[in-house]
Amino acid sequence: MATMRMREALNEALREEMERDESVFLMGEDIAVFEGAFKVTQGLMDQFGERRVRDTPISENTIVGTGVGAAMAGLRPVVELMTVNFSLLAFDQIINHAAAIPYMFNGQVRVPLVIRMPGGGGHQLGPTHSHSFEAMFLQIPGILVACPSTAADGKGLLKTAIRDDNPVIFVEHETLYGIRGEVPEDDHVVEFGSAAVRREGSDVTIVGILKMAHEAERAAETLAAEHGVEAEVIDPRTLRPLDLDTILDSVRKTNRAVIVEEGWPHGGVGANLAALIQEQAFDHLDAPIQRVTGADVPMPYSKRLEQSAIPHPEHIVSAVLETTSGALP
Amino acid sequence: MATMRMREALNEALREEMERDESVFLMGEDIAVFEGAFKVTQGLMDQFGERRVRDTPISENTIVGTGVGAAMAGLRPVVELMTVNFSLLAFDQIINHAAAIPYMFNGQVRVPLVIRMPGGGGHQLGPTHSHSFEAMFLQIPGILVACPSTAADGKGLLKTAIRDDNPVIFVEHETLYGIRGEVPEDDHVVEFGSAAVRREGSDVTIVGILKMAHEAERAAETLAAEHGVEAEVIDPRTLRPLDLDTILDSVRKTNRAVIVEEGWPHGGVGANLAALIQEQAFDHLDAPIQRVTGADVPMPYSKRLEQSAIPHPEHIVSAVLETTSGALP
Amino acid sequence: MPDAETSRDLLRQMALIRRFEEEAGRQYQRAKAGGFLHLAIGEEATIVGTTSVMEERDYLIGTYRTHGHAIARGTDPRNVMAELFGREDGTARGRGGSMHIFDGDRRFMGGYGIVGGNLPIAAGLALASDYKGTDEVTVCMFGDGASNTGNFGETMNLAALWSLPIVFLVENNLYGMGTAIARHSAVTDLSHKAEGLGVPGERVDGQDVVAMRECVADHLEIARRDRRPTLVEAFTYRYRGHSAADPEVYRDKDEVEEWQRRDPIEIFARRLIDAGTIAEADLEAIREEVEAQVLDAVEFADASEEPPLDSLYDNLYVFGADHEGWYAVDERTPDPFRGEREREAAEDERVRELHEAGASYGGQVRRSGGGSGEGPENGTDAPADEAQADEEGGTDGGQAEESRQQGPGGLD
Amino acid sequence: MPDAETSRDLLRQMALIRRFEEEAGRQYQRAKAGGFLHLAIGEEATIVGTTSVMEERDYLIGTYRTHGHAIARGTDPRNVMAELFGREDGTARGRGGSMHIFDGDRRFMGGYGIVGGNLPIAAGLALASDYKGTDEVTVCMFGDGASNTGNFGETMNLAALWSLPIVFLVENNLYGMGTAIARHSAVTDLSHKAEGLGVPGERVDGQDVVAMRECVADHLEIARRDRRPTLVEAFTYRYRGHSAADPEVYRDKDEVEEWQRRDPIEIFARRLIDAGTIAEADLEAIREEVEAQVLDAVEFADASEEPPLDSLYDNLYVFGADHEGWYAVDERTPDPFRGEREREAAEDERVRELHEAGASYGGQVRRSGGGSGEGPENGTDAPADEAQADEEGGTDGGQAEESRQQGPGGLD
Ligand SMILES: Cc1ncc(C[n+]2csc(CCOP(=O)(O)OP(=O)(O)O)c2C)c(N)n1
Ligand SMILES: Cc1ncc(C[n+]2csc(CCOP(=O)(O)OP(=O)(O)O)c2C)c(N)n1
Ligand SMILES: [Mg+2]
Ligand SMILES: [Mg+2]
Repeated sequence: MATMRMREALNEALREEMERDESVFLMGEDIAVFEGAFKVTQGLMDQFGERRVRDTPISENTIVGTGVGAAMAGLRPVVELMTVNFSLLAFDQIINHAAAIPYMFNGQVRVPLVIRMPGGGGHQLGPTHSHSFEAMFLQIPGILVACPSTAADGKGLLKTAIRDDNPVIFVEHETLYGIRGEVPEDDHVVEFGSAAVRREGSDVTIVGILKMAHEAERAAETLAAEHGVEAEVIDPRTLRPLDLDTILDSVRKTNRAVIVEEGWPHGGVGANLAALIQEQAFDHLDAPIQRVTGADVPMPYSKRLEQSAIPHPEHIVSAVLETTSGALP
Repeated sequence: MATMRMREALNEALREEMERDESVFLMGEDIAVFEGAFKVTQGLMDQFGERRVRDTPISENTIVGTGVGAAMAGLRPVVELMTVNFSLLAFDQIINHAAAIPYMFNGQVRVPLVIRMPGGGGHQLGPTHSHSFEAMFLQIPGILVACPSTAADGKGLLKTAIRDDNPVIFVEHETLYGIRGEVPEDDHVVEFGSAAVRREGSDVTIVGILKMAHEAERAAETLAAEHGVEAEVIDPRTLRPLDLDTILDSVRKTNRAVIVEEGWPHGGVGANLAALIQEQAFDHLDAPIQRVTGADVPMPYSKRLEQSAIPHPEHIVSAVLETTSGALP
Repeated sequence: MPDAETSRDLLRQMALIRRFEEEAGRQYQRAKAGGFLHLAIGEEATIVGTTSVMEERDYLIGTYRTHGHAIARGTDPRNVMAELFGREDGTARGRGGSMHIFDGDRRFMGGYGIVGGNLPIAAGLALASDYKGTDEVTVCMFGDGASNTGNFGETMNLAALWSLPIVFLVENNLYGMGTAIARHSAVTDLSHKAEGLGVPGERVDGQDVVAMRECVADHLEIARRDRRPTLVEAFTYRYRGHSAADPEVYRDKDEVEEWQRRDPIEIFARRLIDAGTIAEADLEAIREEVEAQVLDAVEFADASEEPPLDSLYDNLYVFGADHEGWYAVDERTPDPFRGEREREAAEDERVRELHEAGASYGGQVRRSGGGSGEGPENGTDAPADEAQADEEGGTDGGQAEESRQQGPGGLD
Repeated sequence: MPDAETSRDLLRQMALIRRFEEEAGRQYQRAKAGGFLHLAIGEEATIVGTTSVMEERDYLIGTYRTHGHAIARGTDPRNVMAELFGREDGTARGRGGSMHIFDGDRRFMGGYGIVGGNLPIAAGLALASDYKGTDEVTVCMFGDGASNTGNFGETMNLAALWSLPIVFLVENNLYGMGTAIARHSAVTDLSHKAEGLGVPGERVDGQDVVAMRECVADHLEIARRDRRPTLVEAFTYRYRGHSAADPEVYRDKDEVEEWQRRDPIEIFARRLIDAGTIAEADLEAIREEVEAQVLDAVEFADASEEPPLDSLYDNLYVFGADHEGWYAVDERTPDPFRGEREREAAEDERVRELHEAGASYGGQVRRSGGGSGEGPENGTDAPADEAQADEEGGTDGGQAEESRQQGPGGLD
């Protein structure tokens, strides 16, 4: 085990996969000379040269589409979009092309493309630079969606994404690049579709993704220390495929669920999970599933307003207490 | 009351609003000389001239953005995107701009823009021309989302959309343009955020949008005739604002809900409604909320495959019987 | 001028594509083919002139108007027709339809329904050729209307910046759907449109197959040797409407007739006869040859099975050894893990019944050999429950009424 | 050459913008301003040259690097600084921040964080001017990097096709973030980039405020009189990093110094003194004037209140008389109809507490007058619960450590 930051873990995953497989290459705005807006690609141009680490113009739809074409011709491109907010410019290539092509051409061709993109708020970047679109990506048949919250998962999931023959949306969180964690040595891969149970507990199931996986753990500590509530905390790690079994098993034990995400409330990740959980574990639920989400606004710039629009452990604790009210001490 | 097709009702709404307000004008691909891919703008160039009915190049993001700018400068543009599938090219202007601008500039400026777009499957148009993205649009704070299923609502909601000072996504269904219905004379407007109860019933609540509102009604007839189940059928008409009260009142009466949409299952309109209903009417639910959705694939071309991927009354009946199994005859 | 054998072959290919598309139009009227049908009738010299100078290892990528492109690349017309019929033996097994023809073996990389969507993909194909150190070239064909899309500017710049081996070929047929070029493009000489973006261009007479060959051959050579992109603007015309649904209110009969006097097939045939390269009898032989080939394609397509319902999720995802096949979710039962497992689930009688019920709105299954003689009201036509649709003013009522004249709701 | 009064004013405006931005940089280091801070230091002649020849009724629209643009249009520097501080008196009441400055009254139409996003909006503004029959002109400013976006091609074509009264003004500072123009644009002479798209262009020395004025005035005149778009490429340079977070590994010190020898303010000041238009004493007076103005702006911003938490949903939607204010939904309680009703709901103690709890991660509320003397560790800095973040390796741990040097995670 080595301790490293998320940024370094992702960098290692890219480096190792590029060393392993000549067909893996990187494209994106400012990833080569500038080494990436968040420095995830640091040192890679030096090591692999400009053929394999390519700076692009600001042309999101075309960068993704170029990745689609290169993947169809047998390469394994890893495209970086500088942030998830700019991915909206590439939705056509992502949905109408990358996701549809293998199906619409009946499997004659594959699109082994990874699109990395940092997202989320917390840096006061305001209404054009702070959003979370996991809830849109998970809707799309034909792509996979990964969203790591720890350094180990960052590395393991990215390696799996690069090796997978399907197009993968790989969502990183801007405030998690600096987070440190233990990362297993050697060829550490994390299977898609396997949720991580971050904490065991019997009173309530809390599901959180990306930064909210951490906030959920903090909330669980408070709940245990101050309210005598033992929460089980689950990080799904991939939203498609989704390891619903692990979540359902937990809910069948705890009979209560709270889902935490940073995105908007209407039709979010939590809505999807709530719908699935009530469909499949209805008789096990003792209380309505609660969702804790970002506020229903474009993200404001002011630090206090922004922070008030993002979920914090207090909100999670409050939602948990609501699901347990009357039933627990 | 006059009987007319959806297409004509929409055309009348445009015509009347253009007559009423000089600042209303239309832009879109092939809407003027060609009179619209679905003929909704028939006759309007002849009546209002090319200044107010404008053919555009194939430039979705720029067409929407031009609408945003014109709206900021005080006009009321109605933009037609030829189909919802192409709106993916304009997601940046819709989400990062139209939806965000009033908020991010603190209300100094408004964006009274309507973006009309036909969607849905059923015409064998295959994987790039048949999708439904209501579930993405409803997520976005800052825009409103309307989706009429009858000629009367088509007219009434479109007039309201044009008069509203917020950006409105106006989703039409390609197979509903020919549907006939009674439309009240004179200035028929339909308020946003008021659901229509299409059929009253006490055993189960079926919520359906667009074409699925009709399929829900058909299913309700079968349920009554063949299964002795009286379904209440609700068409929300707008997804943002959402008239959740009407839906909740119904569920509190029927204790069962089935939601029907043509879009994909993961994170859909139904997921959002299921999450909201279980949150707010948990104690009234006697069975899990069922969702009936389109299949989780890019839409295939083959007519039988396509039809098997779209919900039909049989699927709704089956889902209803599942919610009522054991409880009703 | 190409030699006699080549010339005869060019003529035969153009005639085959023409006859194929005419027949496709007929089959569409008979409701054997559905969806949209975009015919390139009139544009055959542009297509064949281009493909005839390409190498097998080169990539071709096009639009939703590419039956002819696939055939010119060598795809069997049977499989193209079967795709239009939505059958098992179609180029995409009935998934793609007319707008999404694909033949990977012949490096025909599709058939794309989104205007301009194929441009960045072309850049990716060319990048891969370069990356691998091959001398393959990508030919990317698109319409005048597509030159207004954001992808056009972005991709031209990227291709020029990275010196990608692409020939961009604009099939300028003077209209984007119902909008004349002067109403959609500020600069109508498209050969100059990408110059400021780093891609120089040349205009060529797209009705002259020999001129096309020569021009495209030059540009292929630039791409193959210098590894840099150029643009060819083929000045051409489609004789039919944008799609089968097009009432063609936007152009004069006169204009169409004028262009028909420059029919690429007739012009070339005359030239070959005048030069003594072929005889009238050869013409007749070609006609018979392609007639037989096209009728055979129809028969083949009609005999091909409908895709089975349990193939609905096939190829949505590619699975490795580790994957269990559940990336997709389905909604018909509350098990989100079905997806590719659909086939197992289909063993469940209720699910199978529901699938059948849904599919029945698409008509009866066609059994092999049972195609001929059936009227259009069977097969791919209107909902099973037409009476009900009608009574209500019809979910599909209006469409059903109009579709035989106009295609789906009049949309392109 | 402009007359003495005009000249002095041009100089004063440039000096004000320069000094304002230097101070903004300082305040950012002190963590009074957050997010990204993109300074246009070095580009003042491009900005002021342009705005100084615009009419009040003309529209200006720009990018995320537009503090100076707003100030040059007449926006009070106090309100711009207050926006950077995220306060009530900011141009957007703390919603937009540095990247999204707006002043509708002065027809400064924003401030956009999406590269290229402002181009189609400019077309819409110009269309509205035409539609209404006015002679207003829209000036649309953007960077060299933005010329590679899909919007560039689409908007140029549309503007030319519809003969819209726009001056497109490329602030070519030779870099898009860390990527030199030769690495991002195939054609580096941007004045020609839109020619094939119907918009002719001209290059001008963006460091020479007089040349800028003359050039832009000519193009404004074309737009105002002929109602058609043209493009001006201002050749300029930013002396600072792309944003405060930029380590500037991608360019030589030499290059920066060479451009600094062409400092637009110094050049112009020298010219005016050499010509006897102003005296050294005037220079000193201007310096003092702008110094005072900028310090006053900081004081003003610092004294301005934080936006109240219950304003979170303000202006998300516009409401007419018929609307009840519930277009938005909130998630903190299971009532989806809260949204604008937030204010009522905030009466509920629990909701208020939760909002406060969340906001507290953004530091303490700043009371008016209490700004000065507080260290950067108060106010807008790290999470309230820093110890915890640290202990865990920190959700925000890494960022907090780096942000003072680099800004947010090193991003643009
Ligand atoms: C992005 C997008 N916008 C609109 C359409 C609808 N549409 C299909 S074909 C077409 C016209 C295209 O014209 P052109 O590029 O000249 O090609 P042609 O059909 O003439 O071959 C339009 C607008 C589409 N398919 N994709
Ligand atoms: C669509 C989009 N892609 C990427 C970014 C990230 N980004 C912000 S500024 C910038 C460089 C823009 O360069 P240029 O247009 O030359 O303007 P300058 O910053 O030099 O003024 C990039 C890539 C963005 N904001 N928007
Ligand atoms: Mg055309
Ligand atoms: Mg620049």
